[in-house]
Amino acid sequence: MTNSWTDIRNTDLVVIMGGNAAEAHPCGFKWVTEAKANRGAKLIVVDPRYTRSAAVSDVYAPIRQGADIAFLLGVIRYCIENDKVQWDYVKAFTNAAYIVKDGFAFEDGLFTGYDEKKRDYDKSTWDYVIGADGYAVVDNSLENPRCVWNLLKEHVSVYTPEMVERVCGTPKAKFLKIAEMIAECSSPTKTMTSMYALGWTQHSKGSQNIRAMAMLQLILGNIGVRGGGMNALRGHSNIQGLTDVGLMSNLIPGYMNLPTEKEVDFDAYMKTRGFKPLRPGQTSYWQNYKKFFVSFLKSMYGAAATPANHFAYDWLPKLDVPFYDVLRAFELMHQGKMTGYFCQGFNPLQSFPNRKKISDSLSKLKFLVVMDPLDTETARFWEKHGDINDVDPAKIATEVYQLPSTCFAEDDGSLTNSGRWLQWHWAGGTAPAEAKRDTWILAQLHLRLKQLYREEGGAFADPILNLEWPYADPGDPTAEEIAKEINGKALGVVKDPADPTKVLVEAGKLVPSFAALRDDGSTACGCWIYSGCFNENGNNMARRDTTDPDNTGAYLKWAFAWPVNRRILYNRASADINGKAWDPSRKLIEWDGAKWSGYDVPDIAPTAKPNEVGPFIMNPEGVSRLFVRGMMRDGPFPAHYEPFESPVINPVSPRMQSNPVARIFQDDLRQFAKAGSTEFPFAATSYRLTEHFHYWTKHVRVNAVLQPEFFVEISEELAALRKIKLGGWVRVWSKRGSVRAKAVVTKRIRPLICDGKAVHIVGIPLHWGFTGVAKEGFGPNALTPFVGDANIETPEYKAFLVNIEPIDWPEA
Amino acid sequence: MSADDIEPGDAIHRGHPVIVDRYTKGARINHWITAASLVLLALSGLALFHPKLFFLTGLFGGGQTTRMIHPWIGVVLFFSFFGLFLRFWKANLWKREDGTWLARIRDVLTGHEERLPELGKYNAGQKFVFWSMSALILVLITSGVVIWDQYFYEFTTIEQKRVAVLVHAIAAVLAISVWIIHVYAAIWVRGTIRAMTRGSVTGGWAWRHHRKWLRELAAKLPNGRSKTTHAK
Amino acid sequence: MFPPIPNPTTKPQRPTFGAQDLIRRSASTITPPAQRQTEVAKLIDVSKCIGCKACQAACLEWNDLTEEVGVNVGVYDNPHDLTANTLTLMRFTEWVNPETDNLEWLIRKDGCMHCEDPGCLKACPAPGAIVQYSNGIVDFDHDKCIGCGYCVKGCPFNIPRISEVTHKAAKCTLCSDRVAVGQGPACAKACPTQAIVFGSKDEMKTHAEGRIADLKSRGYANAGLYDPPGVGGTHVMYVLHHADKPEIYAGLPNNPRISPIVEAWKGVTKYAGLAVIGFAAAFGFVHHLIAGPNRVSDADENAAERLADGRRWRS
Amino acid sequence: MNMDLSRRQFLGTAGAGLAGGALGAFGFGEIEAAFADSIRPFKLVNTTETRNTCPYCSVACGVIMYSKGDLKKGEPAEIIHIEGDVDHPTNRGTLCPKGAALLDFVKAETRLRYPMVRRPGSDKFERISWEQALDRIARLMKDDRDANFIAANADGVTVNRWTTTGFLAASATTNETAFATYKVVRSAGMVVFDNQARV
Repeated sequence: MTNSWTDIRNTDLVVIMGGNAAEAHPCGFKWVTEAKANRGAKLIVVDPRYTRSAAVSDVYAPIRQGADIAFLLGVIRYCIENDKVQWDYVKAFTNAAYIVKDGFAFEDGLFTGYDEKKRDYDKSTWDYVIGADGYAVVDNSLENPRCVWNLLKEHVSVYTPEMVERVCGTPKAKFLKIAEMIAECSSPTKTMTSMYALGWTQHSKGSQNIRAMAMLQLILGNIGVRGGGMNALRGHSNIQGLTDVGLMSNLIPGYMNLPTEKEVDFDAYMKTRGFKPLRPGQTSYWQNYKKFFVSFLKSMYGAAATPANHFAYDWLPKLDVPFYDVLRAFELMHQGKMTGYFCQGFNPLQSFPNRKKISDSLSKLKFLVVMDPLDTETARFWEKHGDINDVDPAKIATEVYQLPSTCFAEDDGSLTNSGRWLQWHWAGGTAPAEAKRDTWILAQLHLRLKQLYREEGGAFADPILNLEWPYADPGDPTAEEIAKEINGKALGVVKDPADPTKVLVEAGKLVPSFAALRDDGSTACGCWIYSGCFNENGNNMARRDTTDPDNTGAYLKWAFAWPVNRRILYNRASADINGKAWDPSRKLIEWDGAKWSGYDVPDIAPTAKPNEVGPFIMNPEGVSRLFVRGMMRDGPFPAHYEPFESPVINPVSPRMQSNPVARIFQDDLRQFAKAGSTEFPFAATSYRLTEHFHYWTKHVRVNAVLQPEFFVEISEELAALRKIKLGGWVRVWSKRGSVRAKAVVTKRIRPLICDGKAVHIVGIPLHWGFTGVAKEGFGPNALTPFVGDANIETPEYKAFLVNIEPIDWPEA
Repeated sequence: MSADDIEPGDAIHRGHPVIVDRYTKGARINHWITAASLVLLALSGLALFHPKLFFLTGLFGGGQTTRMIHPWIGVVLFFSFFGLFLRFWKANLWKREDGTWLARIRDVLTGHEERLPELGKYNAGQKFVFWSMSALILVLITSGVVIWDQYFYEFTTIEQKRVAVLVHAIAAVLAISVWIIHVYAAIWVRGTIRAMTRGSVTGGWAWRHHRKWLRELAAKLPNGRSKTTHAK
Repeated sequence: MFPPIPNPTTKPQRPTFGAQDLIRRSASTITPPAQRQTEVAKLIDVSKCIGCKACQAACLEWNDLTEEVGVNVGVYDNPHDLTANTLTLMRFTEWVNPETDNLEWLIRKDGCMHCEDPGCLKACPAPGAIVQYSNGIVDFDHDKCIGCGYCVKGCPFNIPRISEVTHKAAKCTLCSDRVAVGQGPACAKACPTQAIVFGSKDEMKTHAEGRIADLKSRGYANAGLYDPPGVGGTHVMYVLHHADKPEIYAGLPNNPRISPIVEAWKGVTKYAGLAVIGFAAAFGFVHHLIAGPNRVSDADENAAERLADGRRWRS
Repeated sequence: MNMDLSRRQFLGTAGAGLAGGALGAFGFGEIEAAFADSIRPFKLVNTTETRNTCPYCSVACGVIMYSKGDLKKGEPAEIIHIEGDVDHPTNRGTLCPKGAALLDFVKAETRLRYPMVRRPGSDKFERISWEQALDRIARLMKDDRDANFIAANADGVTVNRWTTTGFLAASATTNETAFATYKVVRSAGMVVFDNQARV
């Protein structure tokens, strides 16, 4: 989230699309109901199903899953056509005026530079024209036909209301009604907030779904302001934190990247991170990358990381492929190329697409280690459970360890919520029997590994032997010790660069924030963006002061938000080019002639003059990007592509059905149903229900009572078509698998007319399995396709094809 | 002359006084079971009927057991009364003389039985008790089952239960009243109770109250002198 | 936002109300306290409800109730009805508004309405098994309950359920144990969107007015408060977008009242009944005084003997 | 938080309670006696409060856990109730159906209690000690790492990666656990490393 849950109270219009906040985040959704009750805010819900969010909406419009980009670009087109643009914002704070290289174009659903064999683009033309001064060329009059604004105008021109209706199945009248309501928010004194979640990410073009809305929000001037923003409603309690801390194949804590094979040494690595400003006087904050990177290496290898060995740069693994994400992991497993796998509080057998493939893959491992508070299906993937887990244990040679870990109630530490708040919590209960904290388990494994290498030697042991492990009890690190490590400390004296006589941080002290980090090895910091969470003032994540001047919803003294306790990202953009708030009633920070101040920590150097330094300090341009250059694999602008399994041929670009650069493994390609398949005629989507949390709460009696049994939802029309009875058993099958479920026949799902044909939707919630107290049931991942988003490999769970029929089955 | 009035076991024995068998052992046991369950039902029922009488639940070991046991006693009553019904229904069929008897009810109440017609085994009053009890018990068991939630909750709507509970209450009140009349009559008409204790009445009692019945029995006696000779 | 319900204290507290505050007690005549406590009420704003069932979960947890894991029968209502353990239940209705042709998903939290004139209490034969406090809370006392199910017949909203295990009646207590120590009901505290709020009845009515105004501004011309006068008003009230037809909300009774049959049963029948019985007994007594016993005379006995001997006929 | 006074008095937030000490003197029995009618005793009396965060979604609602026994005093603590923390700015004491049932999660019958091993081809889990389990896992890791570690690629570039054992990180563990995990995993050269962000 660019903003926070509590900030939503400040909005005038809430658009829930690609998510279902009321159902998935009820207590965050509270702030929508507050905005409605206190500000007369309106709620728009666009979803294939009439959801619980829709139940309290002012306007609901149906949309076919996987058609969001067409809808959003349709709205952008509407705003441009009707001059509903926050011009001052767009001109000052976006790259609308930047001139794009001549080679760049978009035809037949493809951008310039496509290589069909590689399924990848040569992105060299996707960039600005750079002038003699080394800066990007701009035309503030926006007259140059090659400026971003005019290219955008042309790019969206095809998405007329008629086209939107053809692609999305959204009735034209409904679309126009919504476009009109959204367009109203181009006024500087009206803001709209976007609340989305997996409904946008779990597509083969998930990142572009979100970009499309981000672009719309920029055009309306809604980024950086109170009650505005792009609000990704993260799923799990600390998935934000785990991503921030970089627990991904290609990440280093704080959104730095693991080196690739091309970055043969430290200098090569730093060179590709030039981050020179693209416009005069811009901040381009990533210029500090080296400070953060070196401080990270110091926190990993301590004294062993020296200038001489480039701070142990070579001890970091280098990547030969962009990602070793979960889909690749299971592809490798399936090919028998993996030996062992650890699942820490994670249930891949239920969570990943094409369950059969997951099960087969796990069966090919030598060993599997599951650390979890609960008895997961993954830990028992080898166990026969009727038709739900139809395997033969005797044929599975995998050695499985199931290690009991503590749950939240028995553990101290911090979680990072969707609004980037790091909140500390305390253990209050005794763990059951022999359950142990994850930190203890990991420490024990590390120490044993270290011991073995010390005794026996073996493959490149240095990083293991030299891993910084500064804990009072090496076998059981405390949360506080690690929190301090994450915050970072001064190893030597840190002086003020401006005035070398001035000592900023004494050696051995915790750094106040990442501003004090250095690239000479005099500081260590585990995760720079978290720096300041636990400094000499104490544990800021444990702060519980609820004062909130003028009820802005900032709560600056509650817990700690990264970066540097900032609650609304890009908040500089809440004020105009002269530093005055766009909307005085929604003042956030303002320029008082000498410095920035207000209700939030300014997202800009406190003394940076408003008309000189742009608000988007992480970008070399200093402005936001309507045109994203080469930074996304599938294009600088979003374009509508069909899901890899779709009931229709792409009405926008028939020659390019689906995302041209989405990664597909050969075996999986054979397992896709054809577009408009008659064998699999129905458009399915998977989702969560408010009564359950993922695969956890089927272990919780109360939740099992509230929603006891696996079901699928279909329209009355489809029920009639297939002679399916309310509450009767049905079989739903895709090209990859089959599930058995109860049928919920409802008015909340209606067939959509897309490109002239009726598209029936089958809704498949995902909370059941074969462990726990709820009724045993299948998960949709038996059906879902094994393809990921082109940029970050999120599986396409939201749009695939199935068939359905009534069956006889004894009552559970 | 028909002998409807004579029931199995009815017999007359010469002697001084004459003894007339009125109820067999079976009939008596049957009657007292019915009587006992009726009393228990009245007590437990009244306890749940009026707050002032809730204390009666104490007799049954508290409200819960009272609630639990009342319907079961009802079942006992129903079947045991059904036994009586099979025994007595014929003798309780309506006769011409019953009309006359009713017409002269004042003489009945003032005890001028010489002004009444000769009656069979039962008079109209007794027949009234018999038939009203039969009807009321039928009503009570039916409405009772409807409100026996422990086993029959799902078979009726709440509205039907409401009607049932009202009907049950009214029927019970009537049944209790009839029972009072029945008991009082037995006390008022001396010599009656022994019919249900010893099973027999004196000839005089039968002569006074059920002369026709007595004659029918006598008629069945073998002709000629009886063995015993009477003083002159 | 509406002031939320405070966190519970763990310090012992004297309850703010108790036996001394009863205004009604089943099958008993009591003298209500001179001064009535502030009337409390729970307001359920159906237009704010997202049907998340947090209230159901909070209710089960706070009251330490264990419900059976059921099955899916094709709808979202789970369990499928109130039970002795499920004291509150979300009821879902898919209703197409004939005026707008838009689907409306009506979600109503069902449970005890805490009537000002409680039918359950009126019907209850067990003294003190059902009580009403002067703050309006209608509560069941399990120790005194005899499980007869009369409350079920007395209730105009079909709320009480008899446990098949304990044979005691169960229904929402409005969390009397929480309210007694300055808390609000568990469901109200949990409700994410504050579709459930709790406070004094006046406070709730004022809050409802604001909500109704908001709904009218959004085109719900018939939005209104459900506080049925037929039962003297309730201490659980609804804000409905279509207050003119409560029945579309999973059969919420339009103008509910205690059934006349129950009134008759618990009213006239009770007294008339005893009267009739008394009369029967009195009649016998009086008659015996006047008429005296009806005795068999010697003449009768002789007549019988003669008849038995059969001599008379042959002379 | 900003609650008007009349309501505060009405709902008797703080204050309404007696001084615990004074009352402790009488013992709690009297209070219970005061409930002698239908109202059941308030079950949280004399329990220990601990602030925590709901482990489910990313709204991160504040919760209060009430336990018999105080962990901080080194006593075994049994959690008997969990409800929303009204002081928390986001949830203001409210909870969703999952959060409201957290107690049943903490006490789930299917919580794991002991380390278990499932041997190749077996159809059941067997109990095993932590020592045995950890020793064995460390051994399996080392054997695989030594066998398949890639120190340099074809072009002789140092790559130091280990691709044959992977780690799937949690989504609800603390940031501190996350960083400890990161250190242990990366120091071993593991690259097949991911979390639940996508699903």
